[in-house]
Amino acid sequence: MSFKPLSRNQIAWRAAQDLQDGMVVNLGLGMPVLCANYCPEGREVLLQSENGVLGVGPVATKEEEDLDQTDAGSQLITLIPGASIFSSADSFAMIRGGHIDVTLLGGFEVAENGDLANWDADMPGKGPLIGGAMDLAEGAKEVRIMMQHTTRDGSARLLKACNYKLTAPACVNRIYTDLAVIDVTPEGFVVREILDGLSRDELQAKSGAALRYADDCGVLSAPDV
Amino acid sequence: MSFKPLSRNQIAWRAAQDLQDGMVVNLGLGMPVLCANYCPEGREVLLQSENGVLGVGPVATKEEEDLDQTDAGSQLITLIPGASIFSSADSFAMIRGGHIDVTLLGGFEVAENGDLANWDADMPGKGPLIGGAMDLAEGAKEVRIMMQHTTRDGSARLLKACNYKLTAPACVNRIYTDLAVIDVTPEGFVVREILDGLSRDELQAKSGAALRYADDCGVLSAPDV
Amino acid sequence: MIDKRVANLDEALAGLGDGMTIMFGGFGGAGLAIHLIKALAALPAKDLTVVSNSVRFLEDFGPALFEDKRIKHAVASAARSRGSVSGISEIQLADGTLTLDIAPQGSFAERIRAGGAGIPAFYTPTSVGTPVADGKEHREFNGRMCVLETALTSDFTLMRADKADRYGNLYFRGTQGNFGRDMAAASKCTVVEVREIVEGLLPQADIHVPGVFVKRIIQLPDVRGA
Amino acid sequence: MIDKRVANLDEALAGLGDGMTIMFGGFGGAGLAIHLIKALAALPAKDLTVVSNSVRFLEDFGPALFEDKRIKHAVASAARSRGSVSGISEIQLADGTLTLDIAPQGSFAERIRAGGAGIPAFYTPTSVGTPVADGKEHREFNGRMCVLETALTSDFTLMRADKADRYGNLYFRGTQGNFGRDMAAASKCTVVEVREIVEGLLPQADIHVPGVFVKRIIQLPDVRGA
Repeated sequence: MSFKPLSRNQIAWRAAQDLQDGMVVNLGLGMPVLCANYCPEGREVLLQSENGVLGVGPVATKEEEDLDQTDAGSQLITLIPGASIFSSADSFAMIRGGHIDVTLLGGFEVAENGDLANWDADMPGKGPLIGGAMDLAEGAKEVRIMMQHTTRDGSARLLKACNYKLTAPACVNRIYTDLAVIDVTPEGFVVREILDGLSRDELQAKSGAALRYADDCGVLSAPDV
Repeated sequence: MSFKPLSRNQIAWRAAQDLQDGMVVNLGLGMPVLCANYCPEGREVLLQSENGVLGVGPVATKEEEDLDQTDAGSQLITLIPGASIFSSADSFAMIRGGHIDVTLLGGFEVAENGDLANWDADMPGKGPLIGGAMDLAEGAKEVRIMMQHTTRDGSARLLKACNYKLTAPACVNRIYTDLAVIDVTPEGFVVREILDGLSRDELQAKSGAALRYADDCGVLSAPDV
Repeated sequence: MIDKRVANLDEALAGLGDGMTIMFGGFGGAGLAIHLIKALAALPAKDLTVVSNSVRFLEDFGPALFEDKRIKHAVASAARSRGSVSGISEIQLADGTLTLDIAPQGSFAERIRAGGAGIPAFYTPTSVGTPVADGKEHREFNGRMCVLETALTSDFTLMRADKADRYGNLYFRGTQGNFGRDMAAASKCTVVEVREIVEGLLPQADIHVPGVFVKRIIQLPDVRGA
Repeated sequence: MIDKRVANLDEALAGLGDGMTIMFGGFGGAGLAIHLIKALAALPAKDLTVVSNSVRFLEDFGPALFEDKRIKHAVASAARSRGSVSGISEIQLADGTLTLDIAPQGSFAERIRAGGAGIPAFYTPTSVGTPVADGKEHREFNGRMCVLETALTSDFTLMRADKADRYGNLYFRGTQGNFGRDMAAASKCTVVEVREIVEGLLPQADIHVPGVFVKRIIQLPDVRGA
């Protein structure tokens, strides 16, 4: 049987479907910020950016560009009506204080106990970059990770224990990959959705820790976005 | 020889003469707030109020009264041009962080080492009231006290050690009374100005700790205000 | 659609029950939620802990809270009633029915900010050398002795602002803000009475409290001076 | 008369010398004091400690600070240069000429706020269980393990705002504010380059940083995109 892994945009689309009306959400750099394009119609999702914005709107068009209005990824952004701006200290007070419903972050590795490694991949000659990841992973009510299921050379990213330096221990609730949607539970990884055409054995072979399957495990699919 | 103690307004006038151009000053309840009326012409003194105002202006006239614009003493106030408003936490960050040049506070007692007692006079049946006094006494660069030289029954308020509960230890720099201007120095109380017609013996008799005199000790006088 | 408007005072205080901790915004009357305090006093909730800069305002607008001994503990920087004779809260302080955590106002404000900011504790030099520091952990930093102060959080915060929108964004007039933003952030359920719930949404420059900190808003007139 | 305007960059940085600690506002280019960073790079000051959310911007606009090895220590949440090959700061980090206190961004921001607020240290759960917490004092509050973080202060803060008045009051556009207010408060000498020094004084509603935290202001054009 053949299968077609989700594209980055499709992973973002899938993750965005789980964002509910009224949620306050922080989107990390990379794939997570793409989710902003796929929030279901009719849901008011408030995007927080850790440099001090609640109510981030679409990336600015050429005409809208303002060098003094950026998100935490240095993109030039617009604001939605009702948006507010505040200091970095106040922004992290919001994050650390538990006022963010969901953070969607990129990940290098997730362990079956929910440990997350997403900030330091030991790149030779490159300095460290933590940014807001540790505060978000520790402070948000729910931490959801978006990543390719395996590394470029095929190694597993879902592991018994992380190899890279941790961002935060036991923090991850859900993982969206190009192959599956997986929850982190007290019993370890539980697959909620698996890609059409991908067998459970194949998915297990691409994972570094035991996978269980939800009783109502569904099919992972996304439109061509 | 006879002498005429300064009135409350005259003590305030005298204290106000020591406020320099550009100073950020917090005035406590009671006599200190009267100083606002006597800042010398041509000096820009910025008054801070701990409920969250920098740039307190005169007390509001009947026409200007706004129930939503008060100082820390619940007076209805105006703002000067250039005034800013902020939260209580930010206000005390300003105070605690050492950004207030001078605080003028009322006092019950001051000890010769600079200990201040101004918040709890053990009034029977009355609850405690600290307010912002401890933060101001601890945080301001200079703490200046305004008080009657003695209690109503003639007991000394300048003491070897305070009897009442302390507001902050070793914090007072200068004291303005109806009889004298006194600095608190490593050598104890040093009189800078003494009321015209009052002898050093008389002043000492009204004080509970040894008074020294500055070499250039002057005459305390104030206009009829 | 996000809509934090509630229709009446019953809805505004729904869920407020025995044993809860309640914060009250306000300083010098500005930012004080008079309607909500009166509505709270009319509820049966008891064994309450109150966090209010001054206890006096609760006594002024919700005397039944004290008369019925429904407040067991107060955190405040001022617990002195009006006038020279003892008020009811002072009588209860004296006879032990009401306990008090008396705090310097700056430590009070910072403990609330810490509560909303996920900071469980911090050190401050304020109160060192005074009886207020008795029993608190002491520690020296850079030659300056400090005490450890712990965060304050609440089940409900009751406060007043001038304007709100359906997101819960708040605009303060004058010095209404005082403890409001930090108490809103420190609470599980922040209820705000406002003079006006605006059509549409507040402009960014007017938002003093992001709506994320606010759960319920209710439009109620200013009854002071009336 | 209070007048914090200075005439030129020499006056703006007067007194900045060897061994000092300097904070830099800015995030994503907004609030970054490009003129002041360039002027700093042209000074001889050495043995500097820099406090900047990202080291990269200093390298972009003041490469001489690194080339001449005048920065000995950095506090940052990001110390990664542009591109995939090592930048000069990364080479110096690797060879030990530059030491680094790498901080989670929230702890970084809060340490600066604490510095300006007279809070010498605080506890936070962020970084517990990671190598960043190694060597830090741990303590549990309410069942949650935390680490002790200490305040950051500086001799100079260099930042940019949109408008200022002679009192030093500042107005930020968009997201220029970020670390600015707290760095201003945490510093002995805060110098702010602004697009416009207004006639008269800023209106209350436009003041994002009270002038009390600012020592010097200088009007300099926005050179980005030019």
